[in-house]
Amino acid sequence: MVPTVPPAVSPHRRPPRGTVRAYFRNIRLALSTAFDGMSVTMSYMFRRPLTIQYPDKIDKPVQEMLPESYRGVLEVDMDRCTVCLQCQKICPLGCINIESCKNPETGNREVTKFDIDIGLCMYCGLCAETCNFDALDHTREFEATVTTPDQMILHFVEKPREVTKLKAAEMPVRKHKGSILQKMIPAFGRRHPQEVWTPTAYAAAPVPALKAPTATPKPAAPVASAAPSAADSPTPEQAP
Amino acid sequence: MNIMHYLADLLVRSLFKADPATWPYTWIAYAVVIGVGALLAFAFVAIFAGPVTWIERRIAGRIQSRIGPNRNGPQGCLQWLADGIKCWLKEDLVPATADKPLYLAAPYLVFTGMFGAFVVLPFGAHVIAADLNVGLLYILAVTSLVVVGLLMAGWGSNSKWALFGGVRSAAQLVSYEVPSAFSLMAVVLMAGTLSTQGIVGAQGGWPWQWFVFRNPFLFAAFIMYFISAIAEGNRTPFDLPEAESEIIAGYNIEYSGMRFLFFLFAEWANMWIMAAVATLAFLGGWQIPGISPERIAEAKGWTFVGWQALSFAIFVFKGTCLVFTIIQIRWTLPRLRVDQLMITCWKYLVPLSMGSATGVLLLMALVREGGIVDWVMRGAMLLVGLLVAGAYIRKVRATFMADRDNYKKMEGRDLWYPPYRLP
Amino acid sequence: MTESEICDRLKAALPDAVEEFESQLLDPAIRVKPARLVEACRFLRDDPSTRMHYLRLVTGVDRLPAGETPGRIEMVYHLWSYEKRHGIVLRVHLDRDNPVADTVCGVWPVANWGEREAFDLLGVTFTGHPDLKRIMMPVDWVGHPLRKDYQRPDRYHGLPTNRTAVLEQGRVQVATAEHVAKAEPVSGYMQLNMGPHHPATHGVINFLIETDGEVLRRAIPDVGYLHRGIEKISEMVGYLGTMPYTDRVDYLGAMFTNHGWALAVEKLCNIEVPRRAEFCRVIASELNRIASHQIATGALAMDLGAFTPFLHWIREREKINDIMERICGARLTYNYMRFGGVSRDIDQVTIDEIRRWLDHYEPMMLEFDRLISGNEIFIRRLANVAVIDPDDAIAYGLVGPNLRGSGLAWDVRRDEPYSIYNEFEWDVITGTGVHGVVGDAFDRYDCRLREIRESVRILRQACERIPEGEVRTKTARIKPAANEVYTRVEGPRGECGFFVVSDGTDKPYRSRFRTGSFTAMTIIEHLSPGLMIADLVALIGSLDVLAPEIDR
Amino acid sequence: MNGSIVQVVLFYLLAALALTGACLVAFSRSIVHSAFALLGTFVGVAGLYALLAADLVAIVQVMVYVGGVLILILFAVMLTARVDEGKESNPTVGKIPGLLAMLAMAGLLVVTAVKAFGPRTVISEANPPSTVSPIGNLLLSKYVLPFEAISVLLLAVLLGAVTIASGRMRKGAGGKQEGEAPR
Repeated sequence: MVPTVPPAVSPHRRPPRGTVRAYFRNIRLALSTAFDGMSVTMSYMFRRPLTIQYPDKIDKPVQEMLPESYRGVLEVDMDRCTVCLQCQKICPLGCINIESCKNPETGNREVTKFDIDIGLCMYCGLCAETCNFDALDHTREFEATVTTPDQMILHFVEKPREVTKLKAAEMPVRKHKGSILQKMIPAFGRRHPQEVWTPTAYAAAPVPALKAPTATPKPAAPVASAAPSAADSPTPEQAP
Repeated sequence: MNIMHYLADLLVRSLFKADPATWPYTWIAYAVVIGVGALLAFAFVAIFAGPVTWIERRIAGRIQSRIGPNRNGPQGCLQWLADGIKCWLKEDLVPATADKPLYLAAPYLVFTGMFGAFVVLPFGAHVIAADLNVGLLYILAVTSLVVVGLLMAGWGSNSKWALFGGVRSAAQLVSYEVPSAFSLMAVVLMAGTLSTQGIVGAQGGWPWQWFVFRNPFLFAAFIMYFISAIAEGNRTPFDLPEAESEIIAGYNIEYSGMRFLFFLFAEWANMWIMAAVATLAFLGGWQIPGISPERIAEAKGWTFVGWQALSFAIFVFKGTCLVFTIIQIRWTLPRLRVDQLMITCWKYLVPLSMGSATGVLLLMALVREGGIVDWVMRGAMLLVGLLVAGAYIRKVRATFMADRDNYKKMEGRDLWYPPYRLP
Repeated sequence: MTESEICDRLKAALPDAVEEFESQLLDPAIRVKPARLVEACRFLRDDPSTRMHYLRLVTGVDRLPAGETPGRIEMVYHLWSYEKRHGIVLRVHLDRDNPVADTVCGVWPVANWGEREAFDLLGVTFTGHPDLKRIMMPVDWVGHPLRKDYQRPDRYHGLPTNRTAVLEQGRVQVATAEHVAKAEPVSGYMQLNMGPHHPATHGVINFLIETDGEVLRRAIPDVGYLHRGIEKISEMVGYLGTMPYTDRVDYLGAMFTNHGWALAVEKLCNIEVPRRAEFCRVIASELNRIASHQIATGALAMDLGAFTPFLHWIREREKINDIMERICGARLTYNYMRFGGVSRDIDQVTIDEIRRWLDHYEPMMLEFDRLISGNEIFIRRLANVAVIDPDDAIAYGLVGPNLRGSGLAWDVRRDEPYSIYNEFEWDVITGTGVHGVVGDAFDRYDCRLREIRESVRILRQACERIPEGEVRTKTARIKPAANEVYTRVEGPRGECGFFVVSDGTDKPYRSRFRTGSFTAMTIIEHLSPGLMIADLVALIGSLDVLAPEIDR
Repeated sequence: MNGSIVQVVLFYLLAALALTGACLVAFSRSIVHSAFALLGTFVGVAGLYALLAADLVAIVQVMVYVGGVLILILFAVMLTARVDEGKESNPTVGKIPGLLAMLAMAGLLVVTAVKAFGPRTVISEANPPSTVSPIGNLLLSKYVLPFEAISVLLLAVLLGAVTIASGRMRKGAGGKQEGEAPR
C-alpha cells in the first residue's frame, strides 16, 4: 500500500540463534570490532587536538579569528547615525530604544537616547542589515559579561547630540568596529586589538571605569523608560 | 622473607635492643608491619588513584581531539589534588529521607573492600604486605565486601535511581566473579598454589615464561579475565551501575563531598587491583628478565634494595599498561544492556572460562613442561601476540594516514602531534 | 487527484457532511460539519481513492474579527496520502464561546497531541479524547494564550513574565514546584521521573516511567518545559521579525526552519528567488543537515555509553560551524534566509573551504563507522529494538529519517520538490534492516548516517554548479493578502511544515510550525511497554527528538 | 604462648562483632537493617576462623556467605519487602516455641562446650601451614561422596530456578529473549 523499498535482507531474518557458528561468530565480531574501534582511538593519540585554549593559550585573540561577518554585540557609530529609526522598527524584540527631540535653541534635531539592551538582543542582524549608513553594526565582540542586568543596557548617547544630516557619500569614515564598544563596559575594555596580545597584557590591561550606572544622571529611570517597548513584546528567550 | 618484616626486626633490634622473637616485641614488630604496610598501601592507592584520574582525563582528551585538564600545576598534573581538596571541602549532604546509618557506612565498606585487596598484591620481589597462602581467593573474597557496600549505598540513598545502580552493580559483580574466578583457576592449576608470590614465582621474566603465552587456553583465560575484571570494576562497556545516560549516575548519585570521592577512589583503586591481578597471574608479575628470584633473595644491601626497586618498577609498569588499555576501552566502546551483560557472562564467559580451565588441566596432563610441544606452543602463542600487536599498529597507522593529506590541505598544518607533545 | 475531485468524492459519499469547498485558498480546503468530522476523516482515510493515512497537521485558528461579530474557532486538518500523493485540508467551524469538536484520535493516533495543544492554547474541547489535558502550559495556567483576546498575567507563581519586572526586581524569585505534573499512582510498579533534567532526554523533557525492574511498563512523555510561544510571538513581530525566532524552533537545523518560513511567506506574497540564492540555500541547508545528523548520531552513541564518537562528530561539526559563521555570521542561530533570497552571498573562498572540508570529511565518515556504527555492542544495542512498522510510522505521523527508517521512501526534497533539489543527483535513503528488523532503532540511526553521505553528494554538486548572480530580490514591504498556506521542507528531523494564516496586515494572523519531533514524541508511549530503561534511551536517541522543536 | 593476650583480645573483639551483628539481625526493627547486620556476623565468624589458623575456611566463609548468601538475602529482601514498608520486621512466632528453640540451642551449646574441653591443639608457629591442600585432598578422597552430593543438590537448585524463571518469562511477566523484537 505504501511505496516501500524492498529491504536488502528479509525483515523476518533473525540473527542465527542456538547454533555453534553463531556463537563463535558473536565472539569474533565483538572482539574484532572492539579492536577496530580501539585502533581508531589510538590513532587520535597522534593527532593534533582541535581545542582552542580560550582565553590565554592562543596566538591571537579569539575576536580576530572570527570572520568579518560574525554577529557579535551591536555597536552604533553616532557620527554616522541619522536617527531614521529603521533599526528600532525592525527589531523583533524592541531592544533598541531611540529618543530624539528638537533643540529649542538651535532648532536642530537632537538625539537624546540611543540604548541597546544586549540582554534582550538575540543577535539576529536585522537591524544592521536595515541600516543604510553602516552606523549600526555587529562587532566581533562576544565577551559581554556584566554583573547586573541594568549594565546590559548600552547607552550610546551620553549627552544630547545633534543628529548628523550628511549624505551617505559625505559620511565620516566608520570607526574601527569594536572600538566604540570596548569603551562601553568593562569586559570589553580589557583587550585592545592593536596591542601584541599576551596573557600578561591581558592581566595588566587597565580596566576602564564603570560607566553605566554612575555616569548617567538617573540610573533607575532610564531602565524603566528603556523597557516599555520591551514590555509589550513577549519575554525574550535565549536559545537553549 | 618479607621486606617489611626485615625492617621491623631491624627496628626492634636497634630500638629496644631485644630479640624480635620474644614477647611482646613480636607484636610490636607485627603492629609496625601492619601499620606501616597499611599506610604504604594507602599511600599507593592515593598516589595511584589520584593521578590516574588526571591521566585518564588527559588520555580521554587526546582520544576525543581535545586537551583535558592542563591548568593546575605543570600540565595540569595537580588537577586531582585540586579536585580532591574541593571534594573534601564540600558539604556532606545527607538526603532527609535517606536510611542514615546505611547511607553513611556504605562508602567506607566499599573502600574497605577495595583497600583490603592491596594486602596481597606483590608489588615487588619482597614488596608485599602479607603473602597469604590463599592470596588469590582472598582478593576474590574481600572484593565481595564492595558488593555489600554498593547495595547499601543504593538502598540507603532512598533514591530509586540509586537503588537501580546498586542492584545492577551487585548483580554484575556477583555474576562476573564466576568467570574471573575460573580464569584465575587456570593459573592456579598451572602454578599449583593460591599464593600471589607463588604464582609470580612460577613464571619468569621473559614473555615466553609468562602464563599468558604458555598455551592457547591460558591466552584465552587472560582475555576472559581481563573482560570480567573490567566488568567487576564497573568500567565501560560494563559500566551499567553508573550509566549516566540511563540511570543518571547509579548508586553514588545522592552522595556529595568526600563520601562521593570514596566511591570514585574505590573505582580507580579497583582498576589498579584488576590490572595488578592480571599482571601477577598472567604477565609474569614483577619478574625481572634474566634474574631469578633466588638471586634477588640472596642479594645483600643496596643490591637487594635495587632489585626490589626494579621489580617494583616492572610490576607497576605492566599494571599501568593494562590500566591504560582499560582507559582506552572506556573511551572507545558503548555500553551493554542489562540482559546482554548477563548473556555475556553466563552464556559466553562462564562456559568458556570453565573450558579454558579444563583445557589447561588436559594440557598439564598431556604435555610435559619444558618439552618440545611445550616450547612449540609457547612460540606459537608469542607469535600470535606479536601478530596481533603488528596488526594493531598497522591499523592505527592506516587510520592516521587516511586523513593526513586532507587535513594538511584543509588546515595548513600537520596532523602529526605525538603524545609526548603536551599543549 | 486534485482537491476538487477529493471534495466531490467526499460529497458523493457523505452528502450532508460537506458545508463548503474553499477553493480560493492556496491550499484548497473542505469545510465539513463538526458533527460529521470523524466520519469524513475515516472515509478519507479508508476510501481506496483517497487513502489519506497521514494526518500532517492538526491545529486551530481563533477568528475574532473586529466589531460585534461573535467570531469562531476553526480547526484545520491537513491530510496527505503517501500512496496517492495528494492531500486535502479539512476544516470545521466551532462556536467560539464553547468550542467542542469530536476527536480524530481514533482515526489517526498522531492527532492526540495536536488536539491537546489546541485544547491548551485555544480552549477547544475534544469529546472522546483519551487524555485531554494541558500540554505546553502548566496545568494550573489560566486562559488559553492563542486566543486573540487573551490577556497575559503579569506574574506566574511570583515569577515576572516581562523583562521590565525582571530588571526592576534584579533577581528572579524561583517559582514553586506545585504545578509540576504528577501521574496517577499505579501500585505494583516502580514509578520514576526520567527528566526533566536527564542526560538522555536531549533537552528538557520529562518521562514518567513505570517499570517492573528494568523493564518498562509504560513511559509517558511530559513536555512543555521549553515552551516559548514562538507561534504567539510571530503574531506580534511580523513576518521578517519571525525569521530569527524560527532559528530557535530547531536550533540544530535552523537553516530548515528559516527555509520553511521563507517559503511560506514567498508563497503568500508570490516572491521569486534568484538562482544563486537557491544554491546558497541548498549549500547552507545541506551543511546544516550534516551538522544536525552528526549531533543526532553522535548523541545516540553517547546515550549508549560511547562518549568519544560524539566528540569526534562535534569536531567535524566545528568546521561546519566555522563555515556557517563565514556564510551567515552565526554558528547556531543562522537567520540566513530572507524573503526572496538569502542575507549574504557565499563567496568563492568559502566554497573552496567547503570542498576542502568535504575531502577531509569523507574518510572521517569511514572512521566513524569503524569506531561505532560497526561496533558489535552498538549494533546489538540498537538492532531489533523499538521496531516501528510502516503503518504505525504513518499513523503516528513520523517523518524524515524516522519514517524512512521504517522502509518508506519518502523525502520532501524529492517527492514534493521545493528549491532546486530536483536538479541534483542523490538518493532517498531507507531503512533496510541490515542488522535486524526493518524499522528498528539501528535503521533510523543508519538512515541518518547514510543521509550524511547523500548530503555530501548534493554539496559537491552544488559547489560545482553554483551560478553567478544576485542573491536577493528587492522586496517591497511584506503585506500578503488574506490567505492560508502550508509549506514544508525536509529538515533533519523530517518534514518541517509552516502553516501561516495571513489577514492582509504585515503580521501573520496565526502561524503553526509542524515539527518532526512533536509527532515523534507521540509514538514513544505506544512503543514503550516491554522496553528496558536502556532501550528507552536508545529509542529517544534514535528518534532524534529535540526539546525546543517539540515545545516551540 | 607468645602473644596470647593479643589473641584473646582479638578473639573477644571478633566475637563481639559476630554477636552484635546477630543481635541486630534479631532485634532490628527494619528487615533491611537486619539483612545488612548479617555482614557483621559473617565477618566476625570469618575472623574467628582466621584466628584458629583455618585460612581457607575463613576466606571461603567471606566469599560464600558475604559474596553469595548475603547478597542473595539482600536481593530477596529488597525485591520482596516493598520499599515504603521496609521498616517492618518479621513477626515473632510466640513465646513457647521461642523458649523451646532457645532451650534446644542452649543444650547444643553446652554439649559443644563440654566436648571442647578436651586436649587442645595449640598453634605455635607464626606462619601456620596452609590448609588449602589438605582440605582439597580430603574433599577429593575421603569426602568425595558428600562433595558430589552437594554438587548434585546445587544442580537441582539451579534447574529449579531456571524452570521457575522460564515459566515466568513465557508468561511475559518480564524480560525478553535475545534476538526477539522487544515490542
